[in-house]
Amino acid sequence: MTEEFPELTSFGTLLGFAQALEAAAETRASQAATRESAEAAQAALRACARRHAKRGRQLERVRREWLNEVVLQPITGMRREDYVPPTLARDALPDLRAVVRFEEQIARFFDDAAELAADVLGGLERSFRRLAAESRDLAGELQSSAS
Amino acid sequence: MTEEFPELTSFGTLLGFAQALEAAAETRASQAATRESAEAAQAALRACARRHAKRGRQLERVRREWLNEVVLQPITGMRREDYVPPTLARDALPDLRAVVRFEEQIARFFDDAAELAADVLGGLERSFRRLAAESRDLAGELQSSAS
Amino acid sequence: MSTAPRHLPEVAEHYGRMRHVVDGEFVESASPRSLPVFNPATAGEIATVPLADSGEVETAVDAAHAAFPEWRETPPNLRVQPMFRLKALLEEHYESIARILVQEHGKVIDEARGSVRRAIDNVGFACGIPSLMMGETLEDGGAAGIDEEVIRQPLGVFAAVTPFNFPAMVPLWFWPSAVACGNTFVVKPSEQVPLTQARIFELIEEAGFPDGVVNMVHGDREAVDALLADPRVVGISFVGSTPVAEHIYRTAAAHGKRVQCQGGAKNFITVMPDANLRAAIPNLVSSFFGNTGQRCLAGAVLVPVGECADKVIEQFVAAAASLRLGYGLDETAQLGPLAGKPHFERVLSFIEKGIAEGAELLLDGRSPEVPGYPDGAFIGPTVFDRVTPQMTLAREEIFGPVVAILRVGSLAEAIELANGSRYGNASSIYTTSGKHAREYKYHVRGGNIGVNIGVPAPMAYFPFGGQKDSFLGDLHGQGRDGIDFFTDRKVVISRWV
Amino acid sequence: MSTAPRHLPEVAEHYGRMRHVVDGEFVESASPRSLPVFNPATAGEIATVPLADSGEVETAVDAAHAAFPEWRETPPNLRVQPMFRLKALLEEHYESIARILVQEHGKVIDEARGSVRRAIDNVGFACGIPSLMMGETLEDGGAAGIDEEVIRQPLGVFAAVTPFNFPAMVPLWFWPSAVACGNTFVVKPSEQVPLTQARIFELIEEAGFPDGVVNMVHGDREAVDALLADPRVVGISFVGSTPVAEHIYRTAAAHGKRVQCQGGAKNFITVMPDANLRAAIPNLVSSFFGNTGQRCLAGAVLVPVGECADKVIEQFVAAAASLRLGYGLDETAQLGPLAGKPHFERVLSFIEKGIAEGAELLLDGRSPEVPGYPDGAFIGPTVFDRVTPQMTLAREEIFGPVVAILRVGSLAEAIELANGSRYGNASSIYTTSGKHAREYKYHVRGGNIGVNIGVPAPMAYFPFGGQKDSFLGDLHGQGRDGIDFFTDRKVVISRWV
Repeated sequence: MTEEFPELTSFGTLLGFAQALEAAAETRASQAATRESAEAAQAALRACARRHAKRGRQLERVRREWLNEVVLQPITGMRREDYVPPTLARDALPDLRAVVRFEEQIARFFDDAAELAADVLGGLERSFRRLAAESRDLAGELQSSAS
Repeated sequence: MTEEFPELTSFGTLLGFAQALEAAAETRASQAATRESAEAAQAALRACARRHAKRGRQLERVRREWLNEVVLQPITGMRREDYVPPTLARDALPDLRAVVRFEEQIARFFDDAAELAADVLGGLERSFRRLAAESRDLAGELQSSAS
Repeated sequence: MSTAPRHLPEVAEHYGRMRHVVDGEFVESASPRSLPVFNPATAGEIATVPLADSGEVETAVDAAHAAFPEWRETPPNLRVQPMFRLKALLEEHYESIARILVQEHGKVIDEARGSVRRAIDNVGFACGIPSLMMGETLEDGGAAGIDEEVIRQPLGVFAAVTPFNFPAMVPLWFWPSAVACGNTFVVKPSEQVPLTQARIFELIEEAGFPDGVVNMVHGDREAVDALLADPRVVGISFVGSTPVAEHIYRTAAAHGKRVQCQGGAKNFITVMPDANLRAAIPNLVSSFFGNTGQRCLAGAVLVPVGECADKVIEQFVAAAASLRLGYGLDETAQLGPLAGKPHFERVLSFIEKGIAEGAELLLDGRSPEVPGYPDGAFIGPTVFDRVTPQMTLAREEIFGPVVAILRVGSLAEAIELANGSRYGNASSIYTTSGKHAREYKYHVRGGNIGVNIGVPAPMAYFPFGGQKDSFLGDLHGQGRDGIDFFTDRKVVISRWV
Repeated sequence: MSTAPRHLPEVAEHYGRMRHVVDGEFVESASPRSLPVFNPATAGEIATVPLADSGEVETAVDAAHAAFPEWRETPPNLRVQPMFRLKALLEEHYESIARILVQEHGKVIDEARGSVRRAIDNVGFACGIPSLMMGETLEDGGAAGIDEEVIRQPLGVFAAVTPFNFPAMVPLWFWPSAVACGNTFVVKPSEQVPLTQARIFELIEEAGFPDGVVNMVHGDREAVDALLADPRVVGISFVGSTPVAEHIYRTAAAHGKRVQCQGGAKNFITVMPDANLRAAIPNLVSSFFGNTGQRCLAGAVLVPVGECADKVIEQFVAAAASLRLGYGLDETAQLGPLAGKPHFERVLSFIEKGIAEGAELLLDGRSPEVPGYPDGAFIGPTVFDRVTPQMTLAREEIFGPVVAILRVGSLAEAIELANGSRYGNASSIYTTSGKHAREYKYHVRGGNIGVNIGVPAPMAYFPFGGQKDSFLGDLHGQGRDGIDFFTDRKVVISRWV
């Protein structure tokens, strides 16, 4: 997979970015699952990966179905660099803690995106808020599966 | 391909039979095309095969979309044996003349089916009549391609 | 090339234990109660269905209730996108759904396909919600400078309790319109035929409805009572027999819910001396015996008028006698078994009562020979002549391939006879006279009138429901009636000063 | 991980020579006349489009005319089945259609996707024809015993002549509704942007419409005149400039056809002092510059009211100045080139005229730097302040990223200004006051009014059309208006004696 994170210039790129984040989260959680030995942690990571796969599909639909003229406006105020995931070293697998940190970063991304969407489209704001909340929940579940 | 020709007890089986006829016609025309040496005949046979493939797809849609309660009535008056194509001897390829004869038989089938459908559903009758006419045209075109 | 009857393969031999669908997940039931599901042609067991307790129903309503606020605020044009995907998925899996339906219900494959078609058409109808749900507006509708508009809004969680005779179609009369309008839903399919709907729910999940928007619980009366009692369920749609319809109507109303209940039927079919019999006879046969008589629109009482009676009866009985019984997956079978052994016994008892009450048995369908299916719930076409309006055969719903013939002298008598029934679901007239047809459709009290059509089944975009004891409520199923049932009209009057 | 601008791949470098679609076949044109198709960002040639002569148009009308009788008798519920398949196919190929559109038109990918979305929505709308096309009935509507009903019937062959600015969407405003109603159709896409529609026609073929039901000819004025003159074409839908609209309206009417023509626009956007500017500014930017100003709904004249003018203008110009120009397949580009070199030159000449007439140039978009695309038809956001109602900038349609600012003192003045224009396509107001919004939508003459929305584009199920010189005809495109245009209402009064 090539991870491509566009600059955040429109809701189209914002959603493209969000999909890339979900794909990265799925990859990292799957990779971490192969590295962790504790069964509970493995299961939590795999569940996390599945969840991100489903979210990615949902975001594709949101991108296709919600974006009409009304929201084709330029956006400002979110910098790409603040949200791209840490690059994986070659052959290195992320551990559970890295996945938790990334999940928290994803939550932050969706919170900020919700803020931006608030003036534009209620449904988009709500979707982003829900994804943020869910990412925080996922981070919590992963955390507790490790202990 | 197994050719299955059901007994003609309902419009469902009638359409299943028609689809089987179209499949058989496609096969025979394709086979005959590999056997004929004249280019015009080859081309006519291949066009005939393509036409039957398209008709088969159309009949599948007719079967799915036209058959509702109104036409779920038993039918009588058409005997399966009168319309099944002549069996192919193992490894024998049909020639153009056999394809023409079969095409004429198909036209007869659809004429008779149209008769049956006339009291039941105008659209079905018209579809069958058109297929019959087209098969007669195809037979004529094949015939003239050979001369 | 095969010359044997064409036996279509079964999708599976056994479907395991059914699961509920709650909040976007297929979940195992924890209920200790369950029932086997039988193939009525082979009598073989093909699945197990759990019977939800009230706690499991509550969980499904929880999910629907939680999903409502966000779904209701999802714009109509976005709500129909998963509906369009479901339409395409149902087309793709059309044949396998029809075969599963045959296995659990017994009807012949063409009837199963036709009913899947109708199920799909209801999904197609719901795809039109952005247009269908529009309200109306009038500038200065209140007064000069005061605008008035009417808006349609969804209400919350709806539920449907559906019968055994159309396992694919009837649940889809209701939930697609309800859900497209912005409501969320709990379906309870008949515990006798849960497999078809279970397969459809796999496609519903694949279509990508948000979690909790469409839920399904398997169960029996306990589940129904839990749905009726739950204050979060705002409306109930029911299709079944009249006594159960009355119970549900009463109970739902006592709980302050919207409710629409389709009940039983006893459909009178009138044949005029001027009818075109060549076209009418096969159509009559399909009306009385199609789906083995287990249709709420099936002909039940044949009413030949005047001098045509002997000829009509002779041709009708001959056509009926020639019907080929068999397992529905044999494509050449024309008549399947009854949908279950208890119902089979019930239909037999009606035949015996008919004989006891003195009707003349012209065609006896008891104990037919069905090679290969000795244990199937088969009853062949059965026809009684010289039935009187007082006999059980003329009054009660049999729901099987049993015909009562009542001869009358005039069209007026035929209309009076049909209107004398407590039921008013469907009625048909066979005639070439426009005047007779107009008289009949004008005067006969019935929700569905056929003119030279024995099964006047309204398409998805028309309302479907009976009159008299065949229906309780006001808004029928399907069409714009369904949209009215699943939405509330709110009037907004605006003045900006 | 890539940090470079995200360049989406082109579907193909060159699309060869376009073919007509006649009677279900893609056919090569025999016409000696043709044009190259250019990518306006790269100025590279990407296809050749033949220009049909009148004989080729006649062949397409032949096919549509021959297909009509059978298609018209195909029941509505069956006519929509290929429409449902097309809906699914368009979803499947959504992204590649959008990319082809960018290549030939220049708009940025998100705008292309959004317009494909709207094209799809029109197909979705047409899937609802069985409900939407229903007539009405009234028993005893004529008198006692005399029933009255109104039926909608299709008319025959319709045609659409469509513009360059929305290559996917505008043809689909018309033909899906027309065809679902039972008519047959000939589409003539803009010869400047034939590729997108050609791709869509491949999917139309795959969806399985009967041969001849939907046809396409490529061409220019000769083809249009052939369509106008052919007596078998019963109606014409047109979208383009007002002078051409007037020619088509007049000519079609002279030939006795139904005709609906969408013409030019000059849309006034009013900003009240009580507007929420944080939300309004990005929305205004998208109204004036989205699709590089080539929308019939684009803002053209910005009308700030009273004391807010300086603040509105300052923020608006700053936001406009920061827009990133680029090739539409660069996902981060916010503004694409004009759709072609001749149009590019025309827009430049309007800018020069504005300067010459004395308007104050606040932002000059001429000769922008667009790295990598030195030959592209790019003009950046251009804003003129202190424009007067008499200046060309305030009166004529420019159809580019050029804004004229007219300051006014009151809402009443703003309304008067908008109503003084010969055009009446769209108009928007930004305000937090319900009273101001109500005044505006009540009084401004325009087919599409936005309240805090700068591009008030009606969805597929609502009518789309302007007022005054922006529209000629009565029934608009899309929604129920479209259905009325494509059907005839026939009244049947029946008495059976």
